[in-house]
Amino acid sequence: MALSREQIAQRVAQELQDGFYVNLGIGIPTLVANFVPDNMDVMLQSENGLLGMGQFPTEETIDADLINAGKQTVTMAKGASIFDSAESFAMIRGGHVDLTVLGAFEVDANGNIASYMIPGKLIKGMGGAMDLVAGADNIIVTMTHASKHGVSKLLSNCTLPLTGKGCIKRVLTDLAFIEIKDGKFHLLERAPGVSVAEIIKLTEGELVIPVDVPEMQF
Amino acid sequence: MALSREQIAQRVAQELQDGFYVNLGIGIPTLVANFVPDNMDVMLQSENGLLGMGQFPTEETIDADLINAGKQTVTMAKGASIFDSAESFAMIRGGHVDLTVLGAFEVDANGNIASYMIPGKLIKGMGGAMDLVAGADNIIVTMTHASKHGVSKLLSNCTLPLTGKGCIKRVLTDLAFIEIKDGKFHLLERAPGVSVAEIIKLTEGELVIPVDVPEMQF
Amino acid sequence: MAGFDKVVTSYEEAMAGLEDNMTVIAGGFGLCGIPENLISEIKRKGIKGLTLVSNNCGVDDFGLGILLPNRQIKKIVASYVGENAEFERQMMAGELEVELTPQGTLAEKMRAGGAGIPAFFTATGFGTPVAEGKEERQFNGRDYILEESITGDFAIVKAWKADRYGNLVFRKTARNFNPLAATAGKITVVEVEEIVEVGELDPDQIHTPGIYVDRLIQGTFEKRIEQRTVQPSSTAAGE
Amino acid sequence: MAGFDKVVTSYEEAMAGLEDNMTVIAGGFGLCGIPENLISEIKRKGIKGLTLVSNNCGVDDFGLGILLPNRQIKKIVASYVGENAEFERQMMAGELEVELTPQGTLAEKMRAGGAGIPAFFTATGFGTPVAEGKEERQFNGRDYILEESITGDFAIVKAWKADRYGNLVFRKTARNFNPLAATAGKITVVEVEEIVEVGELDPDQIHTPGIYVDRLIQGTFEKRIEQRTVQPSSTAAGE
Repeated sequence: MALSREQIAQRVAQELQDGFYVNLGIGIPTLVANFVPDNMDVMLQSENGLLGMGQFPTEETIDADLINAGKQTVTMAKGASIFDSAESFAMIRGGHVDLTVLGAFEVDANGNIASYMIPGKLIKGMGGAMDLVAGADNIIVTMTHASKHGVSKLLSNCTLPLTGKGCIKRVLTDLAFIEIKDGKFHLLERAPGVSVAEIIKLTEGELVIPVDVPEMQF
Repeated sequence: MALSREQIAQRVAQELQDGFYVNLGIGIPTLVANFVPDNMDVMLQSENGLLGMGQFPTEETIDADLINAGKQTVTMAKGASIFDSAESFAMIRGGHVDLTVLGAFEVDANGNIASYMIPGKLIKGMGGAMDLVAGADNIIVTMTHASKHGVSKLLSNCTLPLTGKGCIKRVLTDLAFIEIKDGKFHLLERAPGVSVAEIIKLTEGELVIPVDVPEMQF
Repeated sequence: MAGFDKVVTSYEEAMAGLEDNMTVIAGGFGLCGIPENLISEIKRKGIKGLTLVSNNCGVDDFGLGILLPNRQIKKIVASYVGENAEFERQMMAGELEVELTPQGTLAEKMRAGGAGIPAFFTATGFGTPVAEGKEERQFNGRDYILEESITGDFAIVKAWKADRYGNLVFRKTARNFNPLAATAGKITVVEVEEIVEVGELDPDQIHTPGIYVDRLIQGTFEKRIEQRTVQPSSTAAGE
Repeated sequence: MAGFDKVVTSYEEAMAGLEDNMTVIAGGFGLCGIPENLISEIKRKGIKGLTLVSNNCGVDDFGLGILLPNRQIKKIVASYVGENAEFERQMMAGELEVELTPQGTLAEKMRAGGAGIPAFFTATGFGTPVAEGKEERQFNGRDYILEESITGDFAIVKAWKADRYGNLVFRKTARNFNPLAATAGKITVVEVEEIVEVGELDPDQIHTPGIYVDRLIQGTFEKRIEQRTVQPSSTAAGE
């Protein structure tokens, strides 16, 4: 069965390591913070200028001067630091963030990503997404494998305007965990109960399938 | 008579304005701080990362962590701020310093300056001088008009490697205050008791002499 | 000390000299750390044809959004816009020019503008619509594009505390673009919650040295929250 | 919390992995704010063929100068050198390569290296020997040259205080190049006067976030003064 949003976040969280500085995008990526394994510490970077993002505040501790990149009120974790936007993106662009998790509309077999703009629809802007995909070595894209109408989001070539070129190496969808290498999608794992045939059907780009495709473990 | 080092500094100090942020080079420029007019406030920028340099410390207040760009122990004036070297040169390069005063070996009629290197002699480096001359709009160069052997330092073309190109507009020597404009030196003032003839003799570059050349007032 | 005293006592004085068709760089991220009252003064003055450089454009009735109804903004350079209906209408109708710029590139453009760096290379935006018309170049086998810096006729900034010399301290994530905007204005105007005497701020802990600040005014702030997210008090106890 | 605890307890551990022919970026200006003990450890290890990036090269018997007698330095990138005799001898004899770089350009190169900016334009050095071999370009009628960024295999940094996560605070002008160096090392090693518990430093007042720091050690420092200038105690009274 296709993974729920929570399960996608849970699988991504398995890629965390103790001591990782992590930037989580809006949506499913945000949920990853709820699945950080016990006895493991990660620090969340929020690109508006906060390293060490904590939980949401209570009504009593809410502070208009303390928000995350999604403009939500947050708190600071112990050991947090605050900095300006240039420093924040120096951190991101300079490759100092260990893992970036973000959503996308489409990803293609060359590692291109489209995530910010659908021509003809209202364009709200890329925010920090272009900087994040250009700056990070270690990115996981989370998204549904295909649209509700069964149109694949893992393409041979992105159809929408790109957020970044050749920068995506790993994609976790509701159906599969996939690596992008040598211009091809490589199937690493499948969601529990999802068949390889189903994944093949919903992957438009070239898909390399190993002899054994293990189910994800939770 | 030719100006003393102190008199050069004193004349430069007349160009100060209340509220000026000023960077003073090593040597004669440093002395300018001693002649800031009463009822006028200037803040001294030291390019190693201090805005608001104070006097030298006493034996009791000396602090190895607080030095100026000449590596001398200093103090902080009231309202001082500390920053890193990139921020310090952002200030300088971005044109935020109101007046820069520095020494030179040679200046030419095109506003070129040579101040850091004499080929064949030990090269110690340009320090912040190249950044200062490139970044400031308002620079006064202080130097002796000619060498001890009577060789002019105000040339049609610098002979030494340049510190900066086309960036010097005003020079104060022990003999004259000179503006550089349209590829020529323009004599503005002469030192008390120094004749125009003497200045002509010791100026190799083209010198424009107005009908009246006032003596400097102290 | 008069020479370094940046304090002005009215918003009219604070924004004196702002004229039609000027470029204004504004600090703030969303509604956090925005120079609320300086924006209101721009609205009051009725200045038109402005080019605004700001990460966002406020909401319908707060922040830079309040400059939309009277069509005061000609163009906005931002990374994320469209949190309000009037903005959308003007953009769709071609009445408002929008130059989308990646957030980190926008921050770096402001910093570069203030620092006398006319242009820099960045990987951000390579191969995307942002790269159109820009020089591309490889360094060490990676692709980059050339981005030019931004300066403004005015920069409007919100800080937390300042001394009279304009030395600034920001508070929490209200810092964001403010220190960068402060460096990039020909005239930089700062409004703060509190002005302290010179000497009260620790020189080691000043975020923006007063050299960047031209005018300083103390204001009162609504500090509206855009996405109020809270957890119940009880679950937070174990944090 | 182990994952973010950057503290190591020996200088050997602090500089583990440093090998011959590596590039080391060092903080400090003159002898102020230099990582004294990390430099001593490099001397002790006997590493050779180093490329050093530092504003200065110390004096004969202190700072980076102590790496000269055993010919540990192959090349130095600096803005001002030659405060010591052995340096002069090696440079004149062609045993030591010196790449003179304007101070502000050097600072910006380090910052750019840490910030993923491969190159930037600056007016500094245009028309001078520094511009040789570099691209020249006009922006808005002014001349600039293109300068490339610097990164190092190691960065060695001296801060005042740190928490165990590597959040750093610098003191007075000992800050100088240190925060920039900290961003530009593949491995950044920091020595400090005091390590405090996590949570003791005000998040608004951290100069270098711990994300840039790989190893942290507490040391004791000589803090030698290069130009000891004082005024008599009496004249200072009226200050």
